[in-house]
Amino acid sequence: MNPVNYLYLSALLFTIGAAGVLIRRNAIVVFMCVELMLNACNLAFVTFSRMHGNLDGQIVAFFTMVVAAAEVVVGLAIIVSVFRARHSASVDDASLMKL
Amino acid sequence: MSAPAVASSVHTLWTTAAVEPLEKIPAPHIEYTQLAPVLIVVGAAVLSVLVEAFVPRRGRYTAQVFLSVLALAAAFAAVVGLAAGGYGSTKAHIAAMGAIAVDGPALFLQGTILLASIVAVFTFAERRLDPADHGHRVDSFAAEAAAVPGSDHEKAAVRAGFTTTEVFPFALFAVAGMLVFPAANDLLTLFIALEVFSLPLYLLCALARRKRLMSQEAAVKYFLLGAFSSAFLLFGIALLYGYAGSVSYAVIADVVDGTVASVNPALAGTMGNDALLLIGFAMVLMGLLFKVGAVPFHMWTPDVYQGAPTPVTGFMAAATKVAAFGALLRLLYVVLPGLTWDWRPVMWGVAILTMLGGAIVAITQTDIKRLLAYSSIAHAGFLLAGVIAATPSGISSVLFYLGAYSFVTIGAFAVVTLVRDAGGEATHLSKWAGLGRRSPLVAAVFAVFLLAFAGIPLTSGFSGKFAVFKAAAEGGAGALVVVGVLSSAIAAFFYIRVIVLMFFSEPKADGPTVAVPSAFTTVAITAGVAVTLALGLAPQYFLDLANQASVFVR
Amino acid sequence: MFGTSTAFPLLTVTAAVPAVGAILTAAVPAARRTAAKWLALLVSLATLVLAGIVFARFEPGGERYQLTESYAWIKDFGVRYELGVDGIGVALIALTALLVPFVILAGWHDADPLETSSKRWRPTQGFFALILMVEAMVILSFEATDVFLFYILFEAMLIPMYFLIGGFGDRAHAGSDENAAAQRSYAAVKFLLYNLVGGLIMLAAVIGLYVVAGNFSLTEIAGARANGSLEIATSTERWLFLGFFFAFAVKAPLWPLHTWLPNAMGEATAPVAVLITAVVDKVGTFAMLRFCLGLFPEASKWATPAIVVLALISIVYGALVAVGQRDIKRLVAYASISHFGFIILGIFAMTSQGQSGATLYMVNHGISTAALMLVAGFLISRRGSRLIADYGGVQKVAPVLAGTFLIGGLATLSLPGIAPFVSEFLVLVGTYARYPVAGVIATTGIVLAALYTLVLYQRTMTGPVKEEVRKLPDLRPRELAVVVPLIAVLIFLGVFPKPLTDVVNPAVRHTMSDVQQKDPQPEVEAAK
Amino acid sequence: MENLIALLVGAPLLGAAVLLCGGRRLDRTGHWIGTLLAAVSFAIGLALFADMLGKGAEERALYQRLFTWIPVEGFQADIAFQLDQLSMTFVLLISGVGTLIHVYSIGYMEHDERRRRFFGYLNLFVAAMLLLVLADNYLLLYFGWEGVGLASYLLIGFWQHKPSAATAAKKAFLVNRVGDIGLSIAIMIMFTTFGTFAFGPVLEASGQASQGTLTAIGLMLLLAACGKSAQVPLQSWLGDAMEGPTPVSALIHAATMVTAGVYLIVRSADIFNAAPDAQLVVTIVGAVTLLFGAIVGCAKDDIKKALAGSTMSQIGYMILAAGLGPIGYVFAIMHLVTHGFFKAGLFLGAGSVMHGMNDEVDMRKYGGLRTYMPVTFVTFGLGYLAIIGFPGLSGFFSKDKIIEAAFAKGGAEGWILGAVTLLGAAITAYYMTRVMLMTFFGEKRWQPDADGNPPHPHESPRSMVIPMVLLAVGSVAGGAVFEFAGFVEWLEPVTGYEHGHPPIGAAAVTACTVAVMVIGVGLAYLQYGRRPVPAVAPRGSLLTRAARRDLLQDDFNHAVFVTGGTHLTRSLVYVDHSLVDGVVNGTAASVGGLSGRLRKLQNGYARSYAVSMFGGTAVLIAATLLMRAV
Repeated sequence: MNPVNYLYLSALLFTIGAAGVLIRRNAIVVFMCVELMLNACNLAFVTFSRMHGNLDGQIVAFFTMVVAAAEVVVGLAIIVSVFRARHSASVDDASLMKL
Repeated sequence: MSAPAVASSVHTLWTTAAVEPLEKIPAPHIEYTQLAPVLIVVGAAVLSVLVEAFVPRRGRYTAQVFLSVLALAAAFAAVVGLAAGGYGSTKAHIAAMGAIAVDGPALFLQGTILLASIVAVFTFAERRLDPADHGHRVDSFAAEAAAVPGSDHEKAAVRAGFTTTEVFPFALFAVAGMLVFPAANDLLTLFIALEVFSLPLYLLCALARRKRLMSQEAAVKYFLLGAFSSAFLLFGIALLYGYAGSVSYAVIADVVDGTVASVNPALAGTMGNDALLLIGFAMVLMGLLFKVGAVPFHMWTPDVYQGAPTPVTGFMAAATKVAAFGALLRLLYVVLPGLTWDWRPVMWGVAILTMLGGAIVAITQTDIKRLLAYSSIAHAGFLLAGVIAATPSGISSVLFYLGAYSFVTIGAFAVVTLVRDAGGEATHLSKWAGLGRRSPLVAAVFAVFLLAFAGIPLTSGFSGKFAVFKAAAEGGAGALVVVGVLSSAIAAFFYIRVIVLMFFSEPKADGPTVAVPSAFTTVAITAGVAVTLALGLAPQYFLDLANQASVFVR
Repeated sequence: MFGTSTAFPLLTVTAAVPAVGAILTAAVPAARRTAAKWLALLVSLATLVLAGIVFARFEPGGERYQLTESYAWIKDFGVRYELGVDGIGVALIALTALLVPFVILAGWHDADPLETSSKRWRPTQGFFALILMVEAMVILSFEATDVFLFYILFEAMLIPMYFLIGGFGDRAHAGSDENAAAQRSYAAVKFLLYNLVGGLIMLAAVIGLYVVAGNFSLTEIAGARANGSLEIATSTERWLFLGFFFAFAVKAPLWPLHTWLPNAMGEATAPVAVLITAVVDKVGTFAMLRFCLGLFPEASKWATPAIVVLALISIVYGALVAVGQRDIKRLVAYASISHFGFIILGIFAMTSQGQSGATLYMVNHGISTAALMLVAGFLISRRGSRLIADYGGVQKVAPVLAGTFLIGGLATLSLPGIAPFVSEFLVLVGTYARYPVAGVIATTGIVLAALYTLVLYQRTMTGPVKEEVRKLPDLRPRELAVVVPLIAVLIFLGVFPKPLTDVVNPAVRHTMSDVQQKDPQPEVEAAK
Repeated sequence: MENLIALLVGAPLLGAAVLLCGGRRLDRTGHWIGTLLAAVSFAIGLALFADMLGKGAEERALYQRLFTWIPVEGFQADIAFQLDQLSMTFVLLISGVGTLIHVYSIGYMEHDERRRRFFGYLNLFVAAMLLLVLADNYLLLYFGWEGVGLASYLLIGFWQHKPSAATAAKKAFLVNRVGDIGLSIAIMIMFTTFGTFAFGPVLEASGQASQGTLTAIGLMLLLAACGKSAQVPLQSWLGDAMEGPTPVSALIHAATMVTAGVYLIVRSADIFNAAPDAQLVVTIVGAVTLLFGAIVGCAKDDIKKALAGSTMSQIGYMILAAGLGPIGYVFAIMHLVTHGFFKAGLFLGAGSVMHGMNDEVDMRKYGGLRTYMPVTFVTFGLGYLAIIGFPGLSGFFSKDKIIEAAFAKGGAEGWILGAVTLLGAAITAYYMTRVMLMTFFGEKRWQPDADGNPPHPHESPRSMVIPMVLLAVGSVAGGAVFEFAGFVEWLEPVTGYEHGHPPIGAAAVTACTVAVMVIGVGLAYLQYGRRPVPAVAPRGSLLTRAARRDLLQDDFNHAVFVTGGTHLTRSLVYVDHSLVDGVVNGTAASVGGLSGRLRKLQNGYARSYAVSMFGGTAVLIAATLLMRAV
């Protein structure tokens, strides 16, 4: 099967993730969408890695997972603290600062 | 490309692997001495985590401050040592198996970052501004970040005199990431460094002692948008990797130039597929421009700058910009010199938008921190003008500008921390009315910083601005210079407004008081003023440094 | 390239003395206000002495630039710390050093703190320190032969001026204090922004100059252009010229870039107003003469017609608007605009008489406006109003004040026997020689000048004595000490301007050769 | 000897300086100092005169060069004096009459607390006037020219508390300034044409210059003359100038300053000789003015204004004569001098009358004064006879010569000018007789002044009487002396002279002159001698009413210049504020508005920020691809 298709898939996933970031209100969901984007990247890396026949891409993918994990830690920490303070995880509620 | 070709090629890969035993992976060879600055800071960061874990609460603050300052100083010493050892010029080379470049720009920027961070850490460590709370000296950070604002839990924490000394390890990790960022010599390192300094910053933003809701909001925004942008960056990296078959700057550069040694015919399809290259480049660029705070990727800046604890804001504004611009320079000058004619026009647009946008929107700001945020955007625009020059003088001018700018910024934000009323820092401009009458010295110092921002001669701001504009003009970007000049004219207006407010309007009865800072902040501000004037009056020495440091290794 | 290089850096010292004096004055503790005043006065007098030495050391016959100093400064920008004076510079330095002591003396009480203001606020020290700082920068800018150095001073002097205007407004203000403060800071901001914009546009041109020339040394660039080793494309030269000229035209100020001046002079205290129009603005016209003509002779000639027209508009327009003013200080401001029109006209007439006249005009206008404005200031501080309508019959109660005011006015309308006549007539003759029509139009200015001056005098000084005026005291000794010397100088220079023309003539000769212009020869060679 | 010239100017200048800077301590002695120094100047003048007479006609001129005034590349102006016969004539007139009027003022200004300053101004005037006539180049002449203007301004406005006086002073200065434009432009043209503006070179070289240039110079000089000598169209200031103290009117606005214009033209004889067109204009201006002034003089009831009108018209004669060229120059000057005597005398007389009549100036409130102030009556009467040209008195000689010359001009021009001058003579006789009759004859029409105390006419103090007497002597004898002592030969070397032959013989002209004079007197007698003079002026004919309003000149000026100017300045002020300034403020405001609108984008919603980032990236990508595509 032509590996290029995987690229299309990853692009699709990335776009879905981006769209999610743009339209969803719930911070958690937004954050998940970001994770989706990262994983789309991973898919692309792995695919390219296979196409190029070298392992760099796969290594990057591993690193990305680690980073993603780290982001989860930090991100959830922040979002949760906000949630506890405001009893809402809506991104739009967090708009004290504007203009 | 045709699928079968790949299949076959990959097939050969596998079969050959099956036949002969895999040769051993060579042990990575790390030049520890040349990475010393980074290693010291990382080590210190790890140490300070341990400090958090094992040192009793009483001792932590002292230990952390001591440790961080020591580590940063040591790292700076290491940088100086390396520079003295010629690693900035003759011995410049790629260390850590192509991951990290040790060359002039890297060392210069690392030096700048380290100095800025030391000053910033001083502002972190300031504990005299707020009145003691239940007998405990307090700094600008939340007693316990986890506690819900206004909850009993928080009150208890305050009563117990807790302080978030974690800020120091955060800062150290962030610094470590920033040190690597401009030195990163492959896209992976670039990405990792980015995350390493971003994540701690997200957290630092959330740690304000006062106005915690805003602080947390800032953190959320910064985090989500940051993550969003880094996703773009990463996808861009993926595309570039797909284009060049490697994440190493050198290789990509070769492929872009078309001077790559030997292309596996099977890969010829993706290699040199410009769509991948250009899209990937654009997305990576976006990731960096986001950190730089360039229009239209700037919108996080004002909110985050306003919400974050002021010392953190200063730290971000200074160090992050330096690191990000360093990375941007390296990307554009090392990886994509062959692409100059593609990226220059785009950058032109961004630069113009950034200069004008920052200046214009700043006019109507009413909060001093937001004002400075927009001013930092405008300055990003000026810096971009220097970047666009695409000449060695362009590099050196940007380096010089970054050095000058970071000190002014930290100083300015340090002054902001001094002006306080019952609700903590009085950041609304109306509160600053007549400050010059109340405490002429502070007002005068802040005026100096503002004039530097405005680029009035005899301040570092002017030297830097002149340097970048000169470079731009030499690089054939005269139009940019004119736009830059116009936007500085606009920008001048709101800096002036603040000065008018401070000196020419009568002080209000309920106006803020100016806290008398401890040695820490005093040192920070003094350093700011000193550098501002020094670089304004006699910039030659630093210009020389920047010139010597203006050659990238590849 | 460089003339008599002096072992002793006289020029630097001349500028450094007021600068250091400024810092010392600022450092005087809040309580010792009077000490600060005396310190400032002494420093300014010392500067005057130094300026006198410069004047004496300058040899009219000698090199173009004398007492030169040259040190490396910012190699990277091709910038050197390069000083040197020609006759024009010497004359203007003398003017500056001469006026500042009187400005300080006249402003003796202008900056005394109000009872309400806080103890740590030290306006008096600040006021005099700023004045000295301005003096230092102005003097240095007259000495700078390095474009970049000049530019830096040109811009930097805005800051102290800005604080002088905005920080120490005219206490005698129509309307409430808030209103006054608002108008004052409006004036200050307007002043700063106008000049800053001008300066920034000039910055672009300065950078452009560097790109084409590679350094900033006036002498080197001019020399290189003269001997053809530096070619600048015509269009480029014109753009650069415009960049420079715009900044100077804002500073000068030339119609239609003049509107900041009335606000600034109206809101500032009289001494500061004098500082603006008599000293700081001269930097603009001086720079036209030295940099526009010196660096871009061709472009200057190309632009001359337009500039002459603008200058004429300034002359007539300024005078007419002055006639319509209701505020004494604004009237003087518009009068100054008219006079600056004459100066610029003289510069761009490109005849020896015109340029000598313009240079003398800078000096004379400085002194005469100082005389008029300071007396007006004394008057205003007495009555507490700037409105002409609030006065009348002053000459009855304060004859000396009225008399000096009249002399100042007569100087402004350039009556023969008083200095400005000499310069104005030279400008007119010089202009007529090259552009007869312009000369004739400009001549109408002398009637208009008489009009606004005499109307002002009649409405304030003559007629039945107004009730509020009845109590006004006549000039006090301190005030006489300000006015009398100025008037003496005016009359001396009006009858015997030779000391000035001697230093100016050679400089003019050089400028004329810069722009490769010859004076038009008379039709008939008179039997001498 | 020539080193004394500077002292001529120096003495009164010193006086002015001392008196004006001296302060109150000189209030006692001030007037004596002033008078003394004026006298000194006169004495030196006499000394130099004697010396001059001792020399041959050609080497009489003296020169003294003090120092270079304005040394500039190609432009040399000296402070240098030239004393030739022409200047000498003026020197004697100015310092002589000047001194007399100083003396007169001692008495006249006795009760004015600012008398010291008055004498200071008088000295200043004398100095400036002497500088004017002694200058050896046009620029220095301009110096004096403006100097006398200043003195005149200060003296007209001497009673500054009177708004009318202040206004009159301002008006005088401004109108003169308009004239000065002419002088300065003339100098500019000279400089560009000859490269110098010293009398000698310019006048010598004037032949070589082009006709047009010379005409231009001539007309510009004429403009200057009109301003200073109150000739049409710049005459409007002279009437108002009567606001000044009477001695001022006598000295400045009758005897000396107003004749400076005539001096200027005669001094520039060579230029005018070479520019006939300019000369023609000069004669026309003269003719018009002499009628204009005369008509105005007929209608005025204010004695000083009537005399002012007469002054205007007499100077018209001089200008006309000067316009006639070599046949007229000498007589212009001659009439100038005689006029200096009798007009000064008349003014002093008027002053004396006012002095006795509580400063009443309306002749309709005089009458029958001859018995109360006999000396004034006699001196005034002699002046009167002189001015109307009564045979044998000074005015007769000078005016008759001018009329002859006018006819001698020849052609239609000659006839017209001659007729005009004759007509002028008739009118002169008419209005002067009118003045005489209304003042000294007829029944008393006195009225109490504002404070209600009736006038007690009395003879003036000796200090005032003596000058009047001396001037009367001058106005009686002056003409004859000049006629027979050879004034023509005296001036001829400077101004040149050729005898003019009127088409109808000189005798006939003289006869006509006398005839018209008699007619004029007769008419006046019929109107004012035979029937009583109404105490309030009758409405009078249209012409009369116009003449009372100075033939509507002021109404014209007001309508055109004052009103127009006011509107102009007002609109310019508006333009300056709204347009010139408005543009800038508008730009600033629009930037602010833009800022306000852009600010709205920063709406605080993280997602919209993300949108901008996303969009930005999209654009970035598109742009990059596009760059490659093109």
